[in-house]
Amino acid sequence: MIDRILNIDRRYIFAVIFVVVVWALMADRPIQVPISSPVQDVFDFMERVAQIDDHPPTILISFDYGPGSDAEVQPMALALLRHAFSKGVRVAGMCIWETAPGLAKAAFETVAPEFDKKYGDDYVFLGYKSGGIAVVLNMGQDFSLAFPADAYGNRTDTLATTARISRLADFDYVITLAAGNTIDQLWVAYGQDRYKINLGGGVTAVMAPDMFPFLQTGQLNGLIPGLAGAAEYEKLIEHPGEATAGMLAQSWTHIAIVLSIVFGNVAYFISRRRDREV
Amino acid sequence: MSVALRHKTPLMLAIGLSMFWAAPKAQIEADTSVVSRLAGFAVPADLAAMDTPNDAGASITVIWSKAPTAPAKTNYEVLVATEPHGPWFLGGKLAVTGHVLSDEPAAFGWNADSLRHFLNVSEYDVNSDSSVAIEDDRTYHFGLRVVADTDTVVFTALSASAEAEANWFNWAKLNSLILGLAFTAITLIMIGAARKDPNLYIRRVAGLDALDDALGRATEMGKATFFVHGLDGMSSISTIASMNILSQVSKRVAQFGTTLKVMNRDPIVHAVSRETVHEGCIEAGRPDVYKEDDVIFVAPDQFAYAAGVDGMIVREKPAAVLLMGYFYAESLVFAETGAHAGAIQIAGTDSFTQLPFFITICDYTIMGEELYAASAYLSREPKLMGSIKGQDLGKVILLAVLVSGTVLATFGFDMLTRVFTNL
Amino acid sequence: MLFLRRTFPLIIAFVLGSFGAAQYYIPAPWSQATFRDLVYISRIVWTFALFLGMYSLFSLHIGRMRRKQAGWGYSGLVFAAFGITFAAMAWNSGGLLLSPLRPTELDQWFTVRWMYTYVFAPCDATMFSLLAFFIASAAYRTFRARTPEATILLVAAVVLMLGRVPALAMLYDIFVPEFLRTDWLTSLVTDDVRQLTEWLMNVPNLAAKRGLLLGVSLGAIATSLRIIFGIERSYLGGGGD
Amino acid sequence: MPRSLDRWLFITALALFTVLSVWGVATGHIPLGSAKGWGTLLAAGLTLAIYSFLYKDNPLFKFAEHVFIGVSMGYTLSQVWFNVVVNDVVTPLRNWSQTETWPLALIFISVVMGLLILFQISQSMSWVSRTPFAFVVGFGAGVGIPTVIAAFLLEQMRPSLAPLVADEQYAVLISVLLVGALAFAAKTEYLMDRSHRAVQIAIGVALASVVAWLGYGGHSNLLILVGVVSVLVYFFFSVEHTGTVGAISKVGIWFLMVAFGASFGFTIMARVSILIGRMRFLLGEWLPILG
Repeated sequence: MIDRILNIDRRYIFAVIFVVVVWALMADRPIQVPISSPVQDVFDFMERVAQIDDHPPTILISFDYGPGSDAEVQPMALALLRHAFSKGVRVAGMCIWETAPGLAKAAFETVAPEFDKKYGDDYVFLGYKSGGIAVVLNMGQDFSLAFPADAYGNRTDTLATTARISRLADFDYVITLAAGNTIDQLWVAYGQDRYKINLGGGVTAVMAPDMFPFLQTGQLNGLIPGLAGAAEYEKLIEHPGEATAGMLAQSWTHIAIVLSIVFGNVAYFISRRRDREV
Repeated sequence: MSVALRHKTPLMLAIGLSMFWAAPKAQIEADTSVVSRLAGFAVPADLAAMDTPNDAGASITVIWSKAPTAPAKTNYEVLVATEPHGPWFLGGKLAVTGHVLSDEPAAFGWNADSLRHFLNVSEYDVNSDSSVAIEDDRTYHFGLRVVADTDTVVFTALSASAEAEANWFNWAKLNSLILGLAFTAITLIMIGAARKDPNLYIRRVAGLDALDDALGRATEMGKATFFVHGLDGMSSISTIASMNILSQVSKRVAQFGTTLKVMNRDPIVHAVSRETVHEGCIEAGRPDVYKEDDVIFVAPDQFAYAAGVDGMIVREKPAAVLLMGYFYAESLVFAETGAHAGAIQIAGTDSFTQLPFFITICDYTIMGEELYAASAYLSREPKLMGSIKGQDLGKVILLAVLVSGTVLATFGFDMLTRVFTNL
Repeated sequence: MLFLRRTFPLIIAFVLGSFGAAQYYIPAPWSQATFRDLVYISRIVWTFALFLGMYSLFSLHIGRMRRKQAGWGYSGLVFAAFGITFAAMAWNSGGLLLSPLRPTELDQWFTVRWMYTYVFAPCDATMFSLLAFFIASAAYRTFRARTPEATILLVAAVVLMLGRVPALAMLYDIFVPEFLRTDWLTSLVTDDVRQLTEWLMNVPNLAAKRGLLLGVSLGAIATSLRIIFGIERSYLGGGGD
Repeated sequence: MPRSLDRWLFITALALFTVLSVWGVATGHIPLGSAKGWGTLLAAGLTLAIYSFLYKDNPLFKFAEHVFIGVSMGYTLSQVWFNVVVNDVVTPLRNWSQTETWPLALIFISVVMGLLILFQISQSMSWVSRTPFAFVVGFGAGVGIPTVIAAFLLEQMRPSLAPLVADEQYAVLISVLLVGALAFAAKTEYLMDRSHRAVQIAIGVALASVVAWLGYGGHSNLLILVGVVSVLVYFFFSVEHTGTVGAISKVGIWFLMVAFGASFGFTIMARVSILIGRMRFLLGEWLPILG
């Protein structure tokens, strides 16, 4: 009996998960999101950057993810842009992953009109550069050699946002939104160590546990991990968005998965004990 | 008054390292002619300038004594001139609460005091919107001015002069250089040793026993064994390691005379796999059992590969599935499907994000570096063997430093901590 | 000839590798400038290496079509999809291939951006979301606490899954009746679980990840050394030695 | 039997997709007069085609998959082309009179090296590509060594080279315990002999509880050190895992398992988030269900 329950066709389980997610998405119920400290750190540092008064505060956001993590990371991008633009911080965007530019453009185009920000003066999209580590090193040595022009061919030294930037270290804050190991293998190792940039990160939940050693050493000064982290950031800037909307479904699906792990293991132990007795 | 900026004798000479952090050798003369005093404010009595250490040049560091008491909102302003008597231009500002020598061990050594301020001057303002950069090998003169509450200016006619120069070695990075040279020596020596004696000792990874069991079971059941490669190409260490394991597996399977199917995603890995399995069959004395079509090129795309292998496991229900190499998100699909098909599964990967799935689903998992060790153990190739031994020695060094450094630090001796700080 | 084929690349690797390592310790301007130029060259060369990847994918599908291998029609589909995207790229909203990318709107026909947003992005995201279903199935059927190690793993995972999202607090709100909600219980399901989660991440997780990182870094150094000293040559590939 | 069932399912799915799409269009949720509207329909169709794999591998899935591969190739090419080839190479060369000589020469050298790498394709001439490969890989390896030492070894060791406990009393307590344990271990029969199992367990539990008590109570340095050291020992291959080394590496395994548990939980979280994203697309952008 137990064996039969444990060996049901996996398509039934697929159906259950589908129903749980759809049902939880449609059930609209407010949910409390407590703030964790690495997320708070990113927020606080951005606030500090906004206080800079001897030059226009400028940050760099590196979009290092693809549509496969759109659902997790894009809400972070939107929240960070909203935070920066609302405080008058200028933003330059770039991509180390070739699959990111479409998402980055969409993020800028969504948020910039909300704050009446102008391309060039308030934000710039530098586009994709191939070469990984070489891109970061190139920017560290000479920004204009790495990005002579933005994604649309405008010279970066003629755009107000990037005119002041001659090296990577001239950015007041660098945030990398990463779905892979670009955050530690590129930005922490080469960007932060060599050029002493202030580095923050927003990563998929898959990457998040690996980032904690860098948080402790301060090589990363803050971290937004996964959809839950994005929801926390949305709460900090008081602009709930997609991440907050997804948290209910996320919680219910976790509960469903935890229940199936517990059920599966209990059944497994019962059947194993029975087998032993026989 | 003459101020000699000499570094204190390193206390840590025993280790012989720290003196390099106390690098600058420049001794600069500073003249103090007038010392003004404001109510309650002791104006710095000395000023010195020197080339900024460990840099690419075009910068001069100016150092002066900290005022023991100072009203808030007071700033020091460093003035720059190309001639001894001016004209003077603003080279930089520092708040009275600003940084002191001991804040910057990379430039002033670990024993620097906290009684003096410093400022790195790399340019000076000629007027409100243009500035001039400091040039190398040219003498600049510096003055210090104290500005209280933005309008009360107390000019102190202190002056000092120095030349900027580009440095050829960054002494602050000496610890990293020594570690690097040490690792280089260890690795090369160990590879050399492994060339002379390929039978250096490394322990047999437990997963290899499980591998034998799995192959044995496949023989008993008379069913196929699947060897599934990871996604990376032939240049990745994990693929090289799994190829060495494949070589061993193919020999075993050929001896038993059962079927081995190898799944590939990369065309080059596919070609090498064919060669490896063929050789394995020949070495086992059973060239007849080698079937070229059993080394399958499934698909180059990640999910197409996953779907293809998934389908084959479901249809053929192999007795054993070996997942070896670098896996990405698709790892779960393989492992879940294989477990449900009733196969005994052994996974080996250095992809840490995928290891948890293998550990919970597979019967045995070769984790991380164990994969390289297993491959070195089986192949006895000197470069792999030597690297494993070299890394082991490296670990011994790290362990020794970690343990002794922590113990020393706990009892208040932070010399090891300093030596191993990345400045 | 043999020199150019075998020795010269190894000399190049040795010279540039040694300089790349040494440069870190030399702050002088000549070192910085040389480094900058070498980095620039590697960046551009990597770009050409990307074309190689594209070529190998093309030749694979061409081979399938030529051999009329099972499912070769799908390979034709690959080329059709590529062709349309390439055409949109070459058109570049009238700018053609040699001028910089023209800005495009989302709501604009025949752009690479449209292909990205409505074909590439949904397919990529959906492929990854399939894994959620497989995880659910594996959770039920195969995530077993077979060994003590796997038990630790599963327990930690369950704590984190419940602690990282407000799942417990939500269940508490729904299922625990008012009269049972003591302060102790409330703080247990909200604060304590969250603190335990953060502690698990910040202490044992951090320690193990740091141990792994130190080990992996030693491995990376060893591999780099093998490349610089010409002991490791597999990256150079075979082909007519 | 399954064949006809599959055909049936296929027709039903197609009909359902059509009906739902018509619903979306009819409510004005999907504007058919725009590129966006048609795009949304296409995206929804492809999404569902890929989900059909959950039932079984089928031609719909294969269709979506190969379209995806083709478009992704074209897309990657366009990114590399406009951002690197055009911006970094073509434009400076076109405006060569305004570009300084050195960047021009640098671009020229880079492009020549890049072109050499394409010789890899040729069977007989592939050795030409070795020099640029050796350049890129060798240089990268060299640059990597000091970086790894600085960013991953030195930086990561620093936090562990700090005092274990903030309070000196604890330091004394721990050292007394450690010295006691070591003195005890010196009499190896206590540690090795099976007849002293009870004593061994007692020592283990005592040490573990002190470590855990200090570790959870904010003195995490100690626990982190134990973790780092034991994990390093686990991946040590020159010694057999028996005796003390075996015991330490066992502790290392526990730490690893907690860390893998963390990764496991977080990975599940990530995949669920992506699924939620797709469902939000289907219910919110394709169908007018979510606001």
